[in-house]
Amino acid sequence: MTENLLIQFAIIILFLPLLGFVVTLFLGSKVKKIFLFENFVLILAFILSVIMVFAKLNYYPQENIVSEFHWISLNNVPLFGTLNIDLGILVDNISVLMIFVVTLISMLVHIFSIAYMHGDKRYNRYFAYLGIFTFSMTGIVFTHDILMMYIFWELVGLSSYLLIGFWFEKKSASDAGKKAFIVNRIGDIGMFSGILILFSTYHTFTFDKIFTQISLGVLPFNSEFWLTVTGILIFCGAIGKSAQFPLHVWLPDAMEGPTPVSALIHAATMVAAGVYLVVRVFPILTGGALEFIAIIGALSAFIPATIALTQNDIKKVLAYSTVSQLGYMVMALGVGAYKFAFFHLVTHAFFKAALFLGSGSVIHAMHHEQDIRNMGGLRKKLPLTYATFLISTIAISGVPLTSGFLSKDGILAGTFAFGSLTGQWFFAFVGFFVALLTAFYMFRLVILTFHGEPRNKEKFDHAKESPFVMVMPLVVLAALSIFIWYTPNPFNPEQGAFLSKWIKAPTIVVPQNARYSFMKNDVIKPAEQVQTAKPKTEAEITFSESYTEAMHHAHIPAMLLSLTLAGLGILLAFSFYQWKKLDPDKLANSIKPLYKLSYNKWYFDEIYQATFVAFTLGLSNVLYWIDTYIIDGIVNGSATVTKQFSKFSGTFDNIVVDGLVNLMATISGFIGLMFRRLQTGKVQTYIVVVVFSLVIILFLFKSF
Amino acid sequence: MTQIGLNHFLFVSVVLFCLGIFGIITRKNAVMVLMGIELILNSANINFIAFAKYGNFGYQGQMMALFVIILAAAEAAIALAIVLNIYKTFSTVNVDEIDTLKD
Amino acid sequence: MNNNNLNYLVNSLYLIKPELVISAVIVLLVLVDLIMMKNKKLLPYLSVAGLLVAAYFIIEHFETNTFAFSTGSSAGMMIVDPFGNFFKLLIVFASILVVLFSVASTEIKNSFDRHGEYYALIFGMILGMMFMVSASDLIVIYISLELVSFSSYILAGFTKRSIRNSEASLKYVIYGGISSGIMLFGISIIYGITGSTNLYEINSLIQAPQVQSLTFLLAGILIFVGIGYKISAAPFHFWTPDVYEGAPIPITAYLSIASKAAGFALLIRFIKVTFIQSIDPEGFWHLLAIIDWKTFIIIISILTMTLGNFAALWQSNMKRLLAYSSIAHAGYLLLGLAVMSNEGITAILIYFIVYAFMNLGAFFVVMLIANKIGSEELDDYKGLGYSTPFLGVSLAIFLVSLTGLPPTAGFIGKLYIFIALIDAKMIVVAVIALLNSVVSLYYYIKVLKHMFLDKAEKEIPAFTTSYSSAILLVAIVAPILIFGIYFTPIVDLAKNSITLLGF
Amino acid sequence: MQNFPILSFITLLPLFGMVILLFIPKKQELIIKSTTLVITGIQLVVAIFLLKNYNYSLGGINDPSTFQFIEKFRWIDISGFSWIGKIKIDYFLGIDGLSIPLVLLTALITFIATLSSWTINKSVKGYFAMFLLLDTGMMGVFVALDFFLFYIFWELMLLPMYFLIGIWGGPRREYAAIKFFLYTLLGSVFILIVMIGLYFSTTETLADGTKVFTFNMLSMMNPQNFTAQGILSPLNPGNLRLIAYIALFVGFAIKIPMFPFHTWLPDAHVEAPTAISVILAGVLLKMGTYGILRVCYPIFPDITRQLVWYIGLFGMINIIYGALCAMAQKDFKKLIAYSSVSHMGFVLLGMASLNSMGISGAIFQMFNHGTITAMLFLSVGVIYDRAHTRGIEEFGGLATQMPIYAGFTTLAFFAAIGLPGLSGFVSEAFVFLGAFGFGSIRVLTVISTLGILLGAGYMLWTFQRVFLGGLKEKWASLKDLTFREYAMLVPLSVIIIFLGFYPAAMLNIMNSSVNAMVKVMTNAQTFYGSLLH
Amino acid sequence: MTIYDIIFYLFAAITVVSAFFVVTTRNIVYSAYYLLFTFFGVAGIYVLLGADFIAVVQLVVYVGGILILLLFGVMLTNRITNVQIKTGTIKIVPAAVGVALFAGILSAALLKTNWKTINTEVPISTAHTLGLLLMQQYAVVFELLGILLLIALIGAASMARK
Repeated sequence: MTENLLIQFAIIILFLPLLGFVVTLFLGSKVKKIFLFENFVLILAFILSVIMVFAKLNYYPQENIVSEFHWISLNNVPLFGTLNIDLGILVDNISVLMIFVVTLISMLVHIFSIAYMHGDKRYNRYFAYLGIFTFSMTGIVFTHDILMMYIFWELVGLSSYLLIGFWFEKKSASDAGKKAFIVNRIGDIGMFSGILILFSTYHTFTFDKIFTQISLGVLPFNSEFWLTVTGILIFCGAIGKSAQFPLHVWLPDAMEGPTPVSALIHAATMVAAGVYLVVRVFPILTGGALEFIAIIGALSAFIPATIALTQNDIKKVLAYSTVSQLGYMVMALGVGAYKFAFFHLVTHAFFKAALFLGSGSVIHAMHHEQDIRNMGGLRKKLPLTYATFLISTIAISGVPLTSGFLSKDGILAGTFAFGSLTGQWFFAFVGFFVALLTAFYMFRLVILTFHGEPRNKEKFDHAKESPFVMVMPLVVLAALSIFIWYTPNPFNPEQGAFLSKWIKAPTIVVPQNARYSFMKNDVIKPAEQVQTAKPKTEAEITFSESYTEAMHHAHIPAMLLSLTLAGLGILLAFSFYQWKKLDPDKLANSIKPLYKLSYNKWYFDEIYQATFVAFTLGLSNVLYWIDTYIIDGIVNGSATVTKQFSKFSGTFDNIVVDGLVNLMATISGFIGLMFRRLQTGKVQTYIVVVVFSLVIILFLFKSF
Repeated sequence: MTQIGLNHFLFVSVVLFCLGIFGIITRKNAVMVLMGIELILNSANINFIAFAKYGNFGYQGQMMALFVIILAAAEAAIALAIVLNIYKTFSTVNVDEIDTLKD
Repeated sequence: MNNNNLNYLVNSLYLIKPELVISAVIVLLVLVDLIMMKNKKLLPYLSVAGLLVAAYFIIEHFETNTFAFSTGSSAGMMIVDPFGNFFKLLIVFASILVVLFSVASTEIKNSFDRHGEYYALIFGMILGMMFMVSASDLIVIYISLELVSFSSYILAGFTKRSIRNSEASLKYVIYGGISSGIMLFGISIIYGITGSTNLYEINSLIQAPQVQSLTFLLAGILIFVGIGYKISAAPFHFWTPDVYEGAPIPITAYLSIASKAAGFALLIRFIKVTFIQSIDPEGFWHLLAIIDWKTFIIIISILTMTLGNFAALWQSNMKRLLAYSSIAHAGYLLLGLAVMSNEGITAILIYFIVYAFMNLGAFFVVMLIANKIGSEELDDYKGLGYSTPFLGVSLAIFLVSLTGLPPTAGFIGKLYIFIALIDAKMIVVAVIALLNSVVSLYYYIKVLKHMFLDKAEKEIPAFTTSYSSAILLVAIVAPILIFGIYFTPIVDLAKNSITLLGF
Repeated sequence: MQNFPILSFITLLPLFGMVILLFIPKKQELIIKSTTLVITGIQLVVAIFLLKNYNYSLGGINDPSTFQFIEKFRWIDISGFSWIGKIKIDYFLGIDGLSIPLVLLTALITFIATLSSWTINKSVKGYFAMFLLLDTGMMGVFVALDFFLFYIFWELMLLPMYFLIGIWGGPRREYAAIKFFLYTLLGSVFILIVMIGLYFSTTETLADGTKVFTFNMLSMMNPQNFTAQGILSPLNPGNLRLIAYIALFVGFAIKIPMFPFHTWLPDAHVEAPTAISVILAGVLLKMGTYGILRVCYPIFPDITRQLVWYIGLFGMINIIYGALCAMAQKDFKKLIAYSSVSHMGFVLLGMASLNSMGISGAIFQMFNHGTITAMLFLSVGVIYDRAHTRGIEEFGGLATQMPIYAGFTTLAFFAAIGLPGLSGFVSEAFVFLGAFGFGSIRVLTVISTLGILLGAGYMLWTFQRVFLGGLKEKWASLKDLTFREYAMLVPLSVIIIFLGFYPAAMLNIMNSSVNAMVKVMTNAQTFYGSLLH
Repeated sequence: MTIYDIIFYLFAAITVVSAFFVVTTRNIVYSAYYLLFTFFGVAGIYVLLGADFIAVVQLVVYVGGILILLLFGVMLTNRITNVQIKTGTIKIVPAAVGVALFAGILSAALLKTNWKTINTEVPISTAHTLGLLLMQQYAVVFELLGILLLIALIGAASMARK
């Protein structure tokens, strides 16, 4: 297996789903069974990726294999010199691991969907869309430059739009698709601006070349501040895609899409792309940028977790949980727990996919009933689903022996270490608190869905276990939520090849004084450095030894604390919902405002709506005299600021700009009319005018 | 009272000229308008002859006056023919009533 | 009295052969009319033949550059020079077309018993205009002007029974009478100051600095009233819309081209010969400071074109619209004069060639349409583009050319005017003129809109034009398109014609 | 083949076709349509042939020797004593990397518009005659290198356009047509005046060594050719270059259309028949930006540098303003029209960058906007032909009824949003990258990125209202695409996708020219700067 | 005050006063008669200026021709017994203002001008000289006038006949 072959594998994996998409789309209406081709393609891609992961990790564990080509060549550009825009493929450990996750889950979702989507009138189209999504996601994973990242970034946005709005006959579905796309675009603008800064500074998009130049001290606008800004701007892309606060509002709505789609896109892969992006650009993130990222991550972890406590839609709970978990990862990156962030990305992908597919199985069985208040007791009817769902729930709650425990614990340890190094304990606090909440609401979900008595007898009676193609993926994913795949020691993830060999923290390239203090190279005098001149491992260069040490120390307390909290959460959940020792309604009543806040999702949608409308009201009062239209529009209170503002500018265009033009025309006409008035048809009037004009002319010329 | 000079004649001429214009503007009857035109022509003629005499310019001025008189006659003939024609079609010769052509 | 003098007269007669031909044709026309009481068919052919002969003589002596009918030591009553010959040729050309139009005109046909007078009067006008363009003495100027006027008064009211005709005629005669009276008064003042009526003599007399400039200014402007009325420059244009609308269409066409051309020739000669001080190698004139003609002409021209264009916006009668359009065009033409350079004059000449084609063509189409539908109202033009596509397209080409859009000759005319303006660094004026031409688009396009875009209220049966008219029309349309793309010939002609005697 | 006047051929072929049409009887509508199709088809083939024989390495712009397919001979040659005698005008055609994309675009769009015109059934002969005349005008503008010739072609397309909108347009067609005509004429008036000013400021050296004034654009670009006293000559201390530049720019900007001269566009688009909207948006708008790049930039590089911020500013305003206006529209076609305003803003912004990337992006965006907007208008036309309404609110759920149509429209919409993988993305990205790279308009660029968001907003909103949701009862009988409509939409889709994946195909063509242009702008600073001091 | 002066003032007064009545009298026939006096006055002024031939022509042409024509015009266009023979006046105010202004400018300009004046003897008779000039120097004008009269004749005849 040569490097070249790896690249070729990557290219094949990249384009196979595209082939599937094209074939399925164009033959979709002609050939009924074409979806099988799409499935076949995905299975093939998965097999290839397995081979690839194996080959890469075994034969080239350290190398970054790159292959690039000039996509666009601007030749010898004045002032710049040669300017090429390259696209390329980067095969490194992170990308192969990620591609494994993506193809695996994608394949499972494909298979799951065969049964789940059966009978849909756009059955083949659905698979085509899955194909284009997989293609785009693969592109994100393999890219070696940020432009290609952005390209595929947008393409996943498109496929997400198509899939969320797959049942576009429902207004809520098409609304959700639109919302997802537009909210994502807000983030993308930030990311694009970041790319603009990068390109205008470095004249390249390639990560490696950018890193090299930064390490040589080339900074945007020669300022570390702008490097921070660049980092934050690029992170904006992640905010959108990974549904981080404050752009998280689209993800719950995105649950309008088919459930397998939610599993694939809105839980496992696409939303994780944001995290993946930060992982990729991690080396250029300054301390300031990381801190910003950590804060956003913390807020995103906390707020949705609180919302998830009170939601009754099975998919909504999972959606908020997803946001929360993504927040974890982002926060982890922000505090420097790079490896664990990626680790959590992988583990989360599996168990969250399992949860979603499990919920899909439930929904399928309940004939598209999503409200958990109408469920209960499904354990008996859907044993396999229940089992896999439970395993995944345990994993997400961070109970030992699961993958979730390993990764989450790492993150918590990271925040703990960060707190101990910098004295900022906020992130640790949030992390642990959210761990408690997570355990609670996840078990609430499990209990309400599967345990207890069926609350909707009729639907319950009709429910039956899903067919094999649906259950099989659940089993596979649940299996992957067990610790054993990652580490032999269920309490120390670092012993596994995954963290110790496969994933390495990257070299930080930002200037020393712009880093977190603990990321600075250890104070080694230059002279000594030359003398010692030992080849440094990456970890050493990235983080100071103090960090490694702190991390080491943080491990045990963090583990214990998180275990306790998870246990507490589970206990609470059981006592509330299973054993009914505590009454959730009573509690809700006693803290009514908080409950309402949570239940109404912190009023984010409403706030966005209200602030903009209020803003528009103020604006319109000023502009009242121009157009009473706007007032009407706002009194009806129907639209957001953009709509209103656009209406305003539309009428502005009609009335003012066009009006000016028409005014010119009117004036012209008026002048014409004035001239006409003289033409009375009475010859003597003409003569009077002539005499007067003679007088005027003479007077005028007398002054010369 | 000064010696009668060029200016006296010019003054008469100016008065005639302005009265002519005044007549043209104010009189309704087309024939009266023509009379106004004749006044204007006469005033110019006075000018010509007065200038010729006082400037000692020779006979050019008188020549011009002669031509103008002839032209005036021709013009009067044509104008009257037109006025008669108007009278046939409009049954009036009041200039201010003849205004079918206008904006 | 002495032989020399007589010889001189005879020699001068050689120089005015075209005029003599025209005079002879007048007499001939009257005689033929008397002899052949019943058959009037011969008259137009006779007229055309006479005009062709005149044209031959003009071309034969095109390059002649001399005085005729000398009054004193140097200057003469008349000048024969390429500039004048150019205009004579233009007048003859327009006359031929108008005679041909008249043959096709229903209006004229209906008064068949007076055809002899009709053509005689036209020839009277031609003669007057020929004298106008070559006059160098105020006496000749005045008399030729009156000759043109008298003929046109009658022609404007030629179809006597028509209310519009009679009214046009009356207004024209009153307005014209006053204008020429005012002009005469101005001439008398100039005579009083200089003691001469010859333009060249006046010019040499007023080179002296002690000239009474205020009085001279007064006189100049009073004279301008007479010329301005002929070229329908604002504010002396008022007769134009009414007379154009009222007069028979061939006569309207004729007034809009020929008498305007003669007026311009006269104005140019009057200003240049009388007030010139020197002329620089670039062709720019340096006029005497007595009258600021440049400013005056600029003001008048801007006023004229603005008034013409804006007033035209509201017209609903095609002839009236074209009347205002011709006022506007007078404004553009005046700009060429305002440049006060040989280049500007060249531009005017080019413009006139083009303008003759397009304006005559437009009136011809209006006439042919009026022959069929008996109306010139724009509302009756609705849908005409479909019932008579040939006339519709032709009129479209004429109007586009009048707007001055390439690739029609109208563009070339305007282009040269603007070239002259910009060369003289009169950019603001050029911009105003160009904006005016944008305004003009509106009303020209309105006609096209009526013809092509609007539905006819009542169905107009498709109609065709006679072959002779069609051929004539094509003969007018073709040059507009050809000169629009290849304008070397007209520029060459204009360039060879700007030699005025003495400069 | 070497000496075959191929540019004249491609330009005058439609005119020739028009003459042929005039001899076909009015009733033979099919023959008339087929003839037009053949003519435009030949034109397209010739355009592709041009591309095939085009040498990518030659730059053009201001260097006459690097133009290709040059045809040059003296057209007007009047000799005499002063300037008026020495007027010399060349028939001068040639193409470089700046014009060939637009020549291609014109040929392509015209061909497709011919197909789209198949539904015309009112005075077919007149329509196609005007159509072909318009074609000649458009093609001529893109190949003419003599300013005078350029101007003639520029004006030539006005009248046919007026009639095409005015006769075959919608209910308010007369208003729209006259508005279009007046606006563009106003613009060309400014161009005319600057053209004459330039004529008096530049000379060309003839073979015998004498210097004559010239209309040759390439001579105008050479600073050595300026006369000392010309009003637009930089050698003249009191020159009016700034004012002239603004006038010229406004003249072209009206065509783009640039805010605040854009109001003719929505009206014209809404009223024009589909094919004409396609041409209007696809080709005519490009004439404005092409004019700026071809004339304003190389002839006035000094002033361009001075005013570039304002160009960027107006680009930004166009982007944002157009997008906001689009969002407020209820008429499908008007929305697309406003989106054109927004998209042309990208072109302006790219031009303002004065670097290779931005200008490449601008030209590429011109081409892409041509294809994408053509497709959008065709889409509107498809639905209008069937439903006879364009009210966005009246539709809904069409994706169920007409899935293939919805598919094509989706493609067009997303291309318009600038989705990667489709051509619009590359050009917009290039515009932004270029513009951001130019320090003085950096802030404008960042604000302009909002346009991407707004674009997604109004496009998706529209898409949702028209295609998604439940199908309304009354549209249940609408048929999906016909073969002819496939023939129009498929080539455009293929181009959009192809250029999205392989933009180099287009960017390489223009690359040398863009670099040459940037060089002109860069060198200008030194040259014109030295003149001032 | 010489006899010359007195005669001048007499004629000037006749001219101006009768001209004033011409434009103000309501009765058209009266106006025509006042016009007769104006023409006489002008002829007198011509005599004073030494233009005897012109004065005679003035009397013959104007009084004998034009005035008669005008009277015919009045008669043909009005029935004598009708009150319409009185004609109204219009636009008095604008006319008065305009004409006054115009008159002011004219007289200011003309009367202030410093004309070249040379005192000369008044020739006995001008007819001979004028005749010669007419046949020699002004021959072309003379011929032109001839044609003009022909055209006027044709025109007037054409207009006036049925």
